[in-house]
Parts: sequence; structure tokens; C-alpha cells
Amino acid sequence: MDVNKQDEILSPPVTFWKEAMGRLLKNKGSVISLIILVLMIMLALIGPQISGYTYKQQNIAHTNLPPKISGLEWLGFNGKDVHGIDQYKKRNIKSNHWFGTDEFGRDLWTRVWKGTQISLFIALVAALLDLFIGVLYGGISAFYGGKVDNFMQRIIEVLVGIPNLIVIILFILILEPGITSIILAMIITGWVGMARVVRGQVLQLKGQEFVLASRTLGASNGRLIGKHLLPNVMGPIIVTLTFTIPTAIFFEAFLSFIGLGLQAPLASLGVLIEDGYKGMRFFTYKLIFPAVVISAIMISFNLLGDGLRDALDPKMRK
Amino acid sequence: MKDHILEVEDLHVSFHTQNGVVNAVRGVNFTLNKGETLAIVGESGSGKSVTAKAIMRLLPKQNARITSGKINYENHDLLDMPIRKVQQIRGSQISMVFQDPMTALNPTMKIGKQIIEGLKKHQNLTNQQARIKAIEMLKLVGIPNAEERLDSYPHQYSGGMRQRVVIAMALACNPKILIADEPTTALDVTIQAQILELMKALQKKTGASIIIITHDLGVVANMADRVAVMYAGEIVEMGTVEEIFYTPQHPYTMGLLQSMPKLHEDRTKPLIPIPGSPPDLASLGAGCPFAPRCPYTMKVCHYFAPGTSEGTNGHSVACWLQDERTPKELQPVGIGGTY
Amino acid sequence: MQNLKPLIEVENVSKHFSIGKNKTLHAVDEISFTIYKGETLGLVGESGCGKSTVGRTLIQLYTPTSGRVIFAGEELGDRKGKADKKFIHKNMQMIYQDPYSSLNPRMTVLEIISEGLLIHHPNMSGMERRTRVLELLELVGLNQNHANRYPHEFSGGQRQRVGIARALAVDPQFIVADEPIAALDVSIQAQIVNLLKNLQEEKGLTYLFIAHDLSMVKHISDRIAVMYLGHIMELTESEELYDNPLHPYTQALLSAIPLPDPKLERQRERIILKGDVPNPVNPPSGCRFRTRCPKAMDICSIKTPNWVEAKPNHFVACHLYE
Amino acid sequence: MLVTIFIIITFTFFLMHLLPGTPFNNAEKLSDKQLKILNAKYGLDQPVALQYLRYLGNLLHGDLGMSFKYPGRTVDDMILSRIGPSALIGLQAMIFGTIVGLLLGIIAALRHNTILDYGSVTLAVLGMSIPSFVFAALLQYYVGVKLGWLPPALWESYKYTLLPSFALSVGVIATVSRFIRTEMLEVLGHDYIITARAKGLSESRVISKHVLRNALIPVVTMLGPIGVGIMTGTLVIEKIFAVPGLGEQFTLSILVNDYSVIMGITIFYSALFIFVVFLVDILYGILDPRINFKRGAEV
Amino acid sequence: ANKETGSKETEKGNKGSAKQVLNVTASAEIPTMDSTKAHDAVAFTVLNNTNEGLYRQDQNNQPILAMAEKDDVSSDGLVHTFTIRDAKWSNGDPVTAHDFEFAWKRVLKEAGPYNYMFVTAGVKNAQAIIDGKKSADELGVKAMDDKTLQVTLENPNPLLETLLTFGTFLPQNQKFVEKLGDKYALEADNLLSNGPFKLAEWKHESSWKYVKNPTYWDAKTVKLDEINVYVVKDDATGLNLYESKKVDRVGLTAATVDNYRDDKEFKTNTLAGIGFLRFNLNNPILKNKNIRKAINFAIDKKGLTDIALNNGAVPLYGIVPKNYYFSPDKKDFRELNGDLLKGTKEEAKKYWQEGLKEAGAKSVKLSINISDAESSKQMAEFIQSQLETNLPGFKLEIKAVPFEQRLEIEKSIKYDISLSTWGPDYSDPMTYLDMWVTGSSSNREDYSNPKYDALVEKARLETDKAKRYEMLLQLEKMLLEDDVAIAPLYQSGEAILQHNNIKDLVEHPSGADFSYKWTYIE
Ligand SMILES: Nc1ncnc2c1ncn2[C@@H]1O[C@H](COP(=O)(O)OP(=O)(O)OP(=O)(O)O)[C@@H](O)[C@H]1O
Ligand SMILES: Nc1ncnc2c1ncn2[C@@H]1O[C@H](COP(=O)(O)OP(=O)(O)OP(=O)(O)O)[C@@H](O)[C@H]1O
Ligand SMILES: [Mg+2]
Ligand SMILES: [Mg+2]
Repeated sequence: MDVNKQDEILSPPVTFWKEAMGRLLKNKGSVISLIILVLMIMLALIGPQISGYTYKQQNIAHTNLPPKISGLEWLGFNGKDVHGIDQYKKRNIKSNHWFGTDEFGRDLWTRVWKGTQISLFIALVAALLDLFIGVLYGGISAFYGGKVDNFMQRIIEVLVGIPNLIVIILFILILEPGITSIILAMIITGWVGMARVVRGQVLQLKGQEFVLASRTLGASNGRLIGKHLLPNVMGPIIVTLTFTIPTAIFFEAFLSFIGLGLQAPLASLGVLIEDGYKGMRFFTYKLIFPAVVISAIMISFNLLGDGLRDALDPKMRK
Repeated sequence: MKDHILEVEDLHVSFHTQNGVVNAVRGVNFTLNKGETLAIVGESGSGKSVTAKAIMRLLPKQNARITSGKINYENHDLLDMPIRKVQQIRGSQISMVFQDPMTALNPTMKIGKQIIEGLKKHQNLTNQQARIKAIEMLKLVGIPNAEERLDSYPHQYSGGMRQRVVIAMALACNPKILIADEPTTALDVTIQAQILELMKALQKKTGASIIIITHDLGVVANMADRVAVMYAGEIVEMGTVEEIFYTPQHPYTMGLLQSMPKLHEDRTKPLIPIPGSPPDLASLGAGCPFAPRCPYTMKVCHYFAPGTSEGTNGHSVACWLQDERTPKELQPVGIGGTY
Repeated sequence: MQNLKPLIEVENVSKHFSIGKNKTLHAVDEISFTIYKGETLGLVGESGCGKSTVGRTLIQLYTPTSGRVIFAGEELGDRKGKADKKFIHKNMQMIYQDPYSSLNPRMTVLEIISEGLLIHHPNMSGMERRTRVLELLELVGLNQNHANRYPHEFSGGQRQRVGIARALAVDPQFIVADEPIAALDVSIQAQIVNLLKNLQEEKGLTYLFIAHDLSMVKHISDRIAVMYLGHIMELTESEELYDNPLHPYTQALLSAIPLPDPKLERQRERIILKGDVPNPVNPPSGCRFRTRCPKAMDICSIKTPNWVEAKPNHFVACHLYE
Repeated sequence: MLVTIFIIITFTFFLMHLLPGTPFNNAEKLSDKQLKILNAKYGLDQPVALQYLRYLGNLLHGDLGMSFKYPGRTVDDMILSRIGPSALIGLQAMIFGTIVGLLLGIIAALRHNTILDYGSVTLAVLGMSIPSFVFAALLQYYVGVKLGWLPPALWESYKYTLLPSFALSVGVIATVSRFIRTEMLEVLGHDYIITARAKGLSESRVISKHVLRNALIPVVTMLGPIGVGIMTGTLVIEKIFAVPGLGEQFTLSILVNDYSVIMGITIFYSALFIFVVFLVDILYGILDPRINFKRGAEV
Repeated sequence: ANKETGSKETEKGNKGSAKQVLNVTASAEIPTMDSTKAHDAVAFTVLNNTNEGLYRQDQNNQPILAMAEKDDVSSDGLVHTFTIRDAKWSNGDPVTAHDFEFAWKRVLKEAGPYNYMFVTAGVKNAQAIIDGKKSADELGVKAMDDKTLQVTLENPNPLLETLLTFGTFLPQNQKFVEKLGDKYALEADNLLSNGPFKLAEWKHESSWKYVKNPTYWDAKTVKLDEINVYVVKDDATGLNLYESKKVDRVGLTAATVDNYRDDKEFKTNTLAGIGFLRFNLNNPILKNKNIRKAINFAIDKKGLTDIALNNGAVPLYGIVPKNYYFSPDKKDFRELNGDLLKGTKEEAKKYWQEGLKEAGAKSVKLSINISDAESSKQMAEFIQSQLETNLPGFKLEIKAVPFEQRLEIEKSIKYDISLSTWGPDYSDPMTYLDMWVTGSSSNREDYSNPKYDALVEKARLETDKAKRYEMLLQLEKMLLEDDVAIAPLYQSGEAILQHNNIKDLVEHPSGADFSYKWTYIE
């Protein structure tokens, strides 16, 4: 009796990832977020190039120009300041600054995208380092279990007990302020979250029957980790990652506010928002553009993270 | 003619899911008599629970649609009723017991409160009265120290005890119908025996009608007066227990019976499994849904769904083999007597 | 049976788990039995009584807290070398209960089945391995198209077949089947049971078949051991157990199983046990069944009954038979 | 718990001594000699290890030392006098934020996949993504100056606490509403909700007695992170609204290397934090009757 | 006191009613009200208004007799005998000469941060006491009786009166101080005042309130009844308070100033603080005078004050600011010395090339040490852009650190270029000039010129005012034109919005920032 004749499946095999991708793409929010993120990343990369200015080039004749884009005047890109005076006409300036200029006459379009670039870079590197340390630590802790786990958990408990904000501030003060120290300071406590996620996942996976099956086949630890555990914790790791990135961006902005941000003339979104915030009553545009960009990025990452969580964990679908 | 307390007519339920529309229940008809026990059997996913939930109007609002049909309870269509009315019937006249006692109770509410809640809603009792009644119910289902256990939380109960609590809760208001959706599947056999015994005893006392949903033919044989066999959202055969067990007419019913090992039989005799697996409800074609697994398929089975033929005293079958036009020699050997 | 060679001898094996705060959970206590080459030993009991623990201890997934497991004359676990482990893994395999969690969702069926080959036959070429996997698929009733698929594309029964193929890949002599059908539909259960039976005939396999459904166990097993709360209560041939259950627990268990026959069911006298299985963290003294036993005597709470051969080949641990 | 605090103390102490500068040798016009005198006076010329031991010793007597920058003020007093405003706006923000967050989250979950749901999710994410100082500035200008409903800044009477509390609560609202929404959706999918409905309970009772209660319990676990969020927030908010709080003092002390104050506040924050985490654990245990069974290790 | 963290006080007049209440903001809490320990502008300002020393600054920043009725100087100029006027502490005790002796010696005993003021003033034995060679009791100050205070100097000091207006020289009521011990001056209740106002309320970190002191000897001059001071640290917040009528006078920052230029209440003032670049003279490149000159010339100082600061600051071509210091014949110091170190970009380039050649470098990479205050960052960015554009091959890296840390780095001379500020300690050009002598703790760039040192010493002892002034002018030229030791940038200023009915609010260039004694509301 040919039991399975009717079960022949003709479609190509669907990997887990493909299926998850399919689910993700069905989620409107995720798709829009993905598009926005790709757009933002592209702008961050090419934006500073296409305006014809550099992010630090000052021009005393062009200080504090409101945004102006020919053709988009009706959208408010009309070069008029809070008093309704067209600054371009008044100062007889021919060229347009799409996002306006700052008090040094630096082109804000260029600075905003340069800032996006830097913020994303900081966030990405911090998140990846978190990932690396967290996965290693959490993985080892859960995999070896017992005393090792116990000991490693103690360390985590202590770290969790320290308000990370304080550590970050102290570290930035000790290291010289700059991109590297910001990143370092953020990962000093940042990896703990990832380590906990990974540990939880691995502990759960360790008890799953397919891992037992592999062990009964005599699989080595390396094989267990590489083939069975890691691929299956990938989902939660990615989800955690999508939530770490916006947190890092946010934190960088916070550091800028309390004066521990980047060194001028480098600009991150945080620095730009902080600058813009000071003059927000009169030069609203200085705040709005970086704020919109940071919000868009944060919202996108959050929605994408939600989407990924649902897509990677079919249980969530009810 | 016995009294019908519940009539389900041509019930259709579908779910809107990511993989398209799932037609989970496709034209189910049956009646429930006063004081009888009706068993619904069938494989996983055949629509048993959905049917039960449809009766209780408990299908998830977001994606479930009852596309057509009627559910008459004492001559009122439950599907037409305003939700307030339904809420009054739920738990007092029609109650339900669910499969998994581990998850069916609110983990953060004391057992007593969970029983009292329903009592207060339907019977206008004071707290004190409700409490006394709850203790009485717990005693009835055989929970020792009922007075104390009333103030325990579900996690302090074992699985069997929880299921008793669920049953106590369901029976607290003397319902006319008890729907038990796989009440013993999650339990051990010795506990299952306790629960089944309990249900029978309680039915005797209250005269309630029971719909018991299960896929265990042993439970059916133990409990049921009549049996409905479901496959892929339809009732393929319905009749008294004896009819179903001793003269099954649908190949699926036969297959089910044959694939069960019998404790008292010689173990060298191999089991006869039903080949293949149940169809995907989201992509059902025309024709009989059992056709791909049926040893007696004819051409017609793949293209047209069979009608339901009413046999003697309500034994009905939905199979082309029962059609007059089907040559008698094609009929499966072994009908009748073997079991 | 006596002329058969013992394949596995279990001598006084216990397995305890420490569950924090100096509490110990006695999952399996002092059990002894023998599995003969080519037979199927059924192991039944209520959930949590330690069946899986026995199975896992046999194939050394757990190290026994005390006692010995002897496989084909060799004591397992006293040499901890790599070769020893290989020997165990090559000869003893396991089939799991949950067809969903027992297959790695990120691996294709081909990868899953060939994992054992990779480990135990590292010299095999990819081609050979593939051929072997396809043979195995054929053997368990799947077809070649399935090799490149992922587990989530299969039904429960099909997954269970993949699990069986994985176990068979290393050509083991002994397989622990830990409730391999519990999660399946009735109509599918028979498919798997038949498959397991056929494979046993074909390959001369030895099974430890764990289940809590006595009728299925009886159908597939040559002998059956009945477990209760970490102890084995009774062990004998299947027919004998069914016809002449000695232990009160076995008797209750048998009578509790509903039979798919309305007439029989109506006539049956039932022994309904009181209460639930006690907590294995502090099991009852003496005989562990005494708290629910309809025939409990004074001695039962004082002394643990001995494991006696009450009749030829019929072992029981009950004061009624000492 | 004590071990954690001890480690934190040690860690901060040495970390702080790595900070560039000492409390005194950066004051604009002190001569080198003057510096020496001051350092000797505060024992800063001794080996760090000795200073550490002495600090621990004093700490055992509950003495956090004297401020270097505010001559004559003890750190204990400074913390005590500044914790009030921080605690007040923090608690208010927490209460207000939790209530509003709960409402938003509950509405979103009950109207899952409707405009209301999307709206509240968007609101929540916005709240999380716009830096709090921007919110604070907007509130100050529009509510405080333009509308004149509340005082824009300063710390005079009760109504002065409102704007900073609102500004601080934005993050809380966002976090709570998102969290409660997910929890509610999760709980709504559980069997016992169906059981409750099957009992014939009205939908409002099902929601209030069964869904909410179970969804709210895990919110307790959010208290820790929310507290941290508020702490972070106060550093910024207090400056903007001229609130004489602890967060503001902390940033200030770091900038002027006021060791003993930094140490004091760090220890205070950490102890508070650890205490809250501990409390949350206990509270959770009380609220959730289930005991978590742990899978044990092999013996 | 440094102006960078110094107070920025803002006044509020009550509209119309002419109720004599002034509402003010300050940028920081009062660190201490103990005059012997005070070390910052906020504290000195409060002390100046609640207490009074032998002298106080008048509306024109000149020292006038205050607690002292009379100042008799011995012929050699070494002994001053002050007669204390009839005055009372706010608790009714009379102010006596003993109060001065007690307070002054206490400064040295307690190692008060400003004890070096006694050295500057030339009080006998002050240096030796600080050096630990003598005990504080040997300080050259002695109460002959309740009314007579004798101060002995090491050498005659033309600046003594000016210096005595400084907060460190205030008296303290010995009985009161000793009674309170550790608690002295920590709360409003634990204070005594002998000045125009007393502190009625002091909510730490939040606000404090002065009320008129009825026991003040000159109480009839004081018109204000009440002054409220609020601590506000955020600029935008200050502006918002101004707009919502809580505060009528507010300091504006670069970001906001342009929008109020046309406002009726808008004012700019120049102040006595200066901003300049320090060069690390040990740096192989910066050692070169031409390079330093190039840097001086390359920066558009007008652009700097208009764009980066934009708050009323003006370009500075010298080290002594204008409008504050006058020669004995009433000529402005700045006018007398003219613009020093003023050059064009072309010149800058020329010196640059020359300097590079001499230093043997093609390109230069240096860093600038700045505090992370907003205005410093703005300036640094501007300077960076100027130098990098105007001096080919120049790369300037900005290193922003907290203010205190900037000082720290400066003091240890671990920078290349540092953006520094300086505020006068007393009203005399010397306060800008003597800091450059070899080894001075304010030198901070290892500048050393023996001729300069000698001239400073000579000027200190010179009692002929005209001659002395010549020397001061000479010193500035030496420092800037001959040695190009620093690059002066700007004289600081403030852009404020202030209600027009506030009159006679006196702002001092040094010591305390404000005197409210004469202020009234119209
Ligand atoms: N909420 C739901 N959303 C989508 N599909 C559903 C939902 N509930 C049930 N279904 C589908 O309806 C079909 C019938 O389900 P039902 O629960 O009635 O099966 P059952 O016969 O009770 O099976 P079991 O024995 O497993 O309980 C299944 O295919 C199932 O996937
Ligand atoms: N790793 C472990 N740590 C702690 N306790 C365990 C562990 N594994 C099993 N147990 C406990 O040991 C007892 C026996 O468990 P086991 O899984 O062997 O039972 P079982 O008979 O297989 O039950 P089931 O029918 O539910 O599979 C149970 O009480 C279980 O909770
Ligand atoms: Mg069901
Ligand atoms: Mg098991």
C-alpha cells in the first residue's frame, strides 16, 4: 500500500526563514518600516553627498537660513522665517538649502543625513557588540549549566543591579568623549539584556526533544551549538537586536543632552536635536528635521521588531 | 418521538486565516434528545470543537464567521439571540467543559470564587449562599475537604481535581445540556475512569443531556447513547452506539474501528490503519473529502460530495456506497458483525 | 523467552533529581529488569511515574544515580571514553513523543536523518549518505521528494516517521520508543505501530516501548512492565498480564481502560481508584501504591514489597504475593 | 543583595578615582599649595586603597561623607533634601503614566486591529522615540507659556510639580501601554477566558475580573524598567523645569568631580534600584499565586 | 571669579505698582554662605548684598568706605588703621574690629580657597602662613579695641582698598559662628548679616529670598523690600519664565538673541571678562612665534563675536578689556594701548608659511581644549573652520570636556591650544597681567619672560599711579606684541531682556556680580 501517494508536495521546499519572511511581508507595518529604514539608510549614505556641501563647511553669509526647496514652497519649504520674511530674498541668496542652515551657515540637509549616518553607525556597532558578547555569554552560561551557569548568573545579577545610566556616564567621563567611548559605554551594560535572552532561549531549547535526539546520536557540543541551538535562537536574537538599535540611538541623544555627546563638528541625530531644541521657538526647522528622522527610525525599528517577533514565533499568531 | 432539546441545522463555520478561508464546519445537522448522551468522534481538526463552540456562541469574534445554519435550543435560535440572552443561557442552561483542565481555570483566582461567580450570575444568591452551594458542588464531584479547598488556587490542584472543578462549575446551575469537549484526553486512564464515572452519575441525578466530544472510541462506547462521526467538518455517519460499533456503514467509521487495538484480542493480528492523513480544510476540492484515503473510492467520489442517506431510526450516512445507484458488490465486506 | 539472550540488564537503577533547596525528586527508584534480544518490552504507567526517565537512563542520556545498566554484556558508564559513548550511541537510539519538538525546524529532513551518519560514519561520501537517507525514507514509508523538505511541511504522522528514520540511520540494536504515538490521531497511530512492528521483524530490533495507553502497549509488546511512582510494580508477558493481573494497581489500570465495544463496556465491573498519584518528592513509605490501593494492609506502609517471581516469568512487587 | 551593593560601591569608588581631576585641582584660581592643603584636609593625598577602606568604614556607620564642593554639607543631607522633589515628580509621573498607559493599552487590545489599536500603538512608539527633553520643552512652551495653564518652571507649590511630571510620564505611558496591550492579547487567547465566558459572565466582567487581573500582574515586572526610565528622565527634566532634584544634583556633581556626592548618589540609586527589584519580586510573588516550579539539576 | 559658571542674574520688576520687589534668577545654588570658604560668583554676590566689609564697591566699581569709617595709613604705607563705624549685626550685636580679625584669621586657619587674596593684598605673614611656616595667628591683623582694626602689610599696596571689597575680607560674628560650629552658614537661620539685605529664606537648589535689613547702618539708601532669586540652569527655561512674566530680565543665548534685537527691553552690555586662546609653548609647532601670530590673525574675531557668541561680546585686541580700566587721567586703558595683534588673513598666511618653514613642518594637526559649554562649542567650531580655511594644512581637532576638566587639563598643560576665559578678581588691569609671570598658577602655558616678571614686580611696588600705569601698558605690549603669548579673542558681553523700570541695578566687573543696594523699581 503506497501510503503517501497523495501527500506528494510539488511546491519547492520552504525553509523556516522563507516562511518567516513570508509572514513578515504580510504584515503591513513591517513592510512599511522596512521601506522607511532602507530609505533612511540610503539617504544617510548618499544624502551628505548630493547637496554639494560638507557637513562642517561654514558660510557666514548663509547663517540661519530657513529651509527652501523650489517647487515645494507650499509645504513650508519657502525660505521664510518665523516673521514671514523670505531670508533668501532678503540676503539675496541664490542657492537653496533644503533643510535650511544652522548658525554657522552649515547646510542642515547634509548635517541631518550625516548625523543619521553616525547615529545609525553607533547604534549598529553597539548592538552588534552587544550581540556578540551577549550570545557568547548567555550561550555558554545556559549550555554548560550547573555551576558555570550559577556563577555567570551571579555576575549578571550584579551588573543588572547597577543602574546602567550611572555606569555609562562615568565611563564616558573616563574615556575621552567620542564615538568609541559612547559605543563602549553603551555596551558595558548593554550586553546583559542580550545574554539573558539567549540564555533563556538556550535553556528552553536544551530540553527540546530534537536536541536530545542529537545527543543520543552522539553529536559533539560544537555540533549541538552550531547546528541546533544557534539557528534556533537566531529569531529571538534578531528581535532583540531590532529593539536594541533604537534604544542605542535614543541613548546617544540623551548623552548629547547632558553634554556627553560627540565632538563638534561631528553631528549625530542626538546632537542635532539638542542644538535644534535650544532655538526651537525661532528656528523650528532645526529641530523638526532631525526629530522626524529619529522618530521615523525608532518607529520603524520598533514596528519591524514587533513584526519580526510575530513572524519568527508562530505561536504569537492567534 | 423523543423530545429534542437542541437542533443543529446546516451549520457552516469558517475562519479567516492567513492561509485563506478555512471551512471548519460544513453543514452539520444533528439533534440532541432530552437526557441522552451524544458522542461526537472524529480526528483532530474535524470540527468537533468548533461545532461545540458555535453552540455556545464562543467562537472568536475576530476571524470566525457562522456563515449559515440554525441552532435551536428549546425552539429558539441561539444564533439569532442578542448576546445578553445568550449569556443568561450560557452556564445555566447549557454548560461546557473543556479539554485541558490545566489551562481552563484562571490561575490567579481562587477556585471557590470561580465557581461562585457563575452561581451568583445565574441564581441570584448571596455570597454566603453561593459559597455553601459551591462547597456542595465540590463535594458532589468528590473533592475532599471542600470547605478548605475552596480557597485554593488552581495550581494547588492536580489535573484530575481541576477537571472535577471544571465539571462542578459547569453543573453548578443544573444545566439542561452539558457539552464536554474531550474532558478526559489530558488525563491518565485511572483518572479518566473517575471522571467518566462521575459524569454518568451526575447525569443520572440531574437528567441533563450530554454532548461528549472525544476521539477515543473506548470513551464513546462507555458513555454514549448515540454517536456522530465527523470528518473534515461534516458528520459522515450518525446513529446509536450499537449501530456505529456493530454496523458501521461509512468507510471512515470502519477504518477508525479497525485501526484500534482491542485489549482482548490476539496481538498477532495486525492493525489496519487508515492510510494517509486528514485533508487540509483550507483547500478542499469538490467531492467526498475522505475519498483520497478511502479503500472503496469510486470515480464519483472525487467529483461530487455524497448526500446523506437516512437509514432506519436515525442511522444516517453520507457516502456514495449507500446510494441506490451503487452496485451492491462494491460494498465493503465486513460490514456488520465483525465488531 | 528464557532461551533468548538478554540484551539489556538493568540492576537496581535509581535516578534522582535535585530540585533546589535540598529537595530530591525520586523519579526512578531501585528498579531491575532485563530486556531480551529481539523482544519488545512495554512500559506503562501514569504520567510522571518515571517512564521517560527509565528510557533516558537506559541510553545514558541521564547518568543513573545508582545501579548498573549492562548492554550486551558490557556495563555502560564505567568507561567514560569517547569510544564508549560512540558504542552507546551507535547501538541505542530513541524515538520521541512530540513530533513537533523532536525535529529541528531549521534542518531539512535529509540533514536530520543524515546527522547520525555524519557522526558515526564520517568517511561516508555525501552521495552515499544521500542514498542511504533515501533508502531510509523509503523504509519508513516516505518518499524521495521529502528529503529536501523542512519539518513544518509535514503532518504529525509523517514527522514521526522522520524521527524513526533518524533513529534507524545508525543501525541500532535497541530503540527506546518514548510514547511515539501518544500525540497522534487514532487513525495514524496504527500506521506507526505497524511500521515499528515491521521494522522490528525486518531488522531484529529490540524495543522498549513506553506508553500510557495499555491497549496499544499490549498490542505491540511481548512483555509489559507496569510502573507506578518510580517503581516497577509488575512485569510479565502481555497475554499473561491481561489475563492474570496480579498487582492491584495493574488490575485497576486494566479495568479503567474503556473498550471500544458498547456491550462489553456496559457489563464491565470497574475498579475506580481513589485520588491521584502522590508527589514523587516525598513518596509514600513502604509500597508506593498503598495510598490508593483498595487492598492496602498495615504492612504496606512499613515495608517496601520485594520484587518476586510470583509465577514463572511473572514478577510482581506486592505484599499480597510474598 | 548586600553583595551586589558592595560590589557596586567598590566598582564606583575606583571608577570614580579614574576620573580625570580631583575635586579641587580644577578650581580656577587655586594655587598648588592651596591644593595640597585642601587635598590633605579631605584625605585625598592618601593611597586610594586607604581612602577606600576609610570610606567603607564610614559607610558602615551610615556616613556618606562631606561634599567637597559645598563646604560643610554632608552628603546624607544633600541626598535627603533633594530626593523629595525627584520622588514626587517621579511618583506622579509613574502613577499618571501607568493609568493613562493602561487605558491606552487596554483600549488597543480590546479593539485589536482597529484604528484605535493602531492609533494607540503609534502614540506609544512616538512617546518612546521622541527624546523627553523635546517633550519637556514643548510642554513648557505651549502649556506653560502660551496657554499659561501651569507654571512653566520653578519649584514653588504643588502645581509646579505638574508639568515636569507630565513630561516625565510620556515614556511611562508609552512603555506601559505597549506592554499591557501585548499582555492583554496574550491573556485573551487563553482557555480560561473561554471558560469564563462559558459560565455566562458578561463581557465586562470577563474583561475586568479575568483578563485585566491576569494581564496586570506582569505589569509589576515593568516597575523596575519604568523606574530606571524615570531616573534617566529626571536628569533631563529637572534641569529644564528647574526642579531641585537628585538627578540634577548627580549630573552636576559628576561635572565638578564631587566624589563623595557622586558616590553617595550612586550608592543611593543602586540601593534603591536593587530594593525596587527585590520589592517587585516579592510583590509579584504575592500577586501571582502560582509557584514557579524549577526543573532541577541531575544528581 | 570665573564668569563661565558664574551667575547670570535676571531681575523682575513688578509692573506699574512699583512695589519694591525684584525677582531674579541665578544659574547655580549658593555653594556656601561662609565668607571664609566662598569661592564662586554666586556666593560672593549673595555675600556682597547681605554683608559688608571695610570697603564696598560703589556704582562705578570704585572702593568706598563701608564698615570702616576711617582708614588711616602710616607714612610708610605699611600700617592701616581702620575705625569701625557704629553698625549692627542682624541679631543686634555690634560689628566690632574683633569680628574682622576673627574672620580673616579663620580664612587662613580653614585654608579657605581664596586665602591667596591675603597674599595679593600683601597682608603681613600671609604667604608664610600659607606655606605652613607660620601659624594663622601671626597674620598681620589686630583688633586694638572694638572700634579699631590694625592691618599691617608686607609692603605698601596701591590696590588695598580695591581688594578689601572682596568677599574674603568680610567680618564674621565670632560668638555666633562658634556657637553654630558645623552648622554655620548652611541655612538662612544660621546666618548673620551686616549688609543691606538679609537672607530670609534659602531653599537649597531652588530659590532664596533677600529682605531689607533694617539694622543696616545705611538702611535709608536701600529701597528694595524683597529680592527673590530662583535657580534656573536651562537657558530656554529662563526665556520661558521671562515670557510668562515670571521674570522680566533674562540672558539670551546665540540661538535666541536675534529674535529679540528689536525688542524694547533688549539690551547688550559689555563685561569685564575676556576670552582668549592659550598656546602650549612646549609644543614644537606652537613654540614658533610666527605660527602663533598666524593663528591670531587668521581668526575673524568680529565673526566670532557676531556669529558664535552673538551676545554683546566684542572683539578684543589686547588683554585688558575696554570701558573698565582708566588711567589716572581718566583715559581708557584700551584706548591708550590701541589694538594689538590685529592683522589680515593675508598676513596670517604669510606668517603661517614662514612659521611652518621654521618649524620644518608641512601640515599641522593640533587639538583645541574647550569646555563643553554651548558657547565654547560654538566658538570652537567657528575657530576650527577659520583656521582650517585660512591656514592651509592646518587641522584642528576639538576636544570638549566639562568645564572643570578643561581647567584641569590647562593646569597640567596637557593641551595644544586651549580656549580660555578670565574674569578679574579686582578692579585693576593688574588682574589680567600678573598671571603671566613665570610659575604663576594661572599661567598654564609655561610662558616665561624674565623681563616681564621683573616689570610686574616693579609695578606692584610702584606707588606713583601714573608711572605704574605706564608699566601696565608696557606689560600688555610685551605679552602680546613681543611674545604673542596668547591669542585674545573677545571681551565678553551679555544680551539681556530687562524691564525698563528697574533702575540702578549695579553690575560689577569683578568680585560680586551685582549690588542691589541702590536698586529701585520705578
Ligand atoms: N480560531 C481559529 N482560527 C482559525 N482556524 C481555526 C480556529 N479554530 C479552529 N480552527 C480550524 O478549524 C478546524 C476545526 O477545528 P476544531 O478545533 O473544531 O477541531 P477538533 O475536531 O476539535 O480537533 P481536536 O481533536 O484537535 O480538538 C481546524 O482545521 C482548525 O485549524
Ligand atoms: N530533568 C528533570 N529535573 C527534575 N525533575 C525531572 C526531570 N525530568 C523528569 N523529572 C521528574 O521526574 C518524574 C518522572 O518524570 P518522567 O518524565 O520520567 O515521567 P513519565 O512517566 O515519562 O511521564 P509522562 O507520561 O508525563 O511523560 C516527574 O515527576 C518529573 O517531573
Ligand atoms: Mg477540539
Ligand atoms: Mg515521558
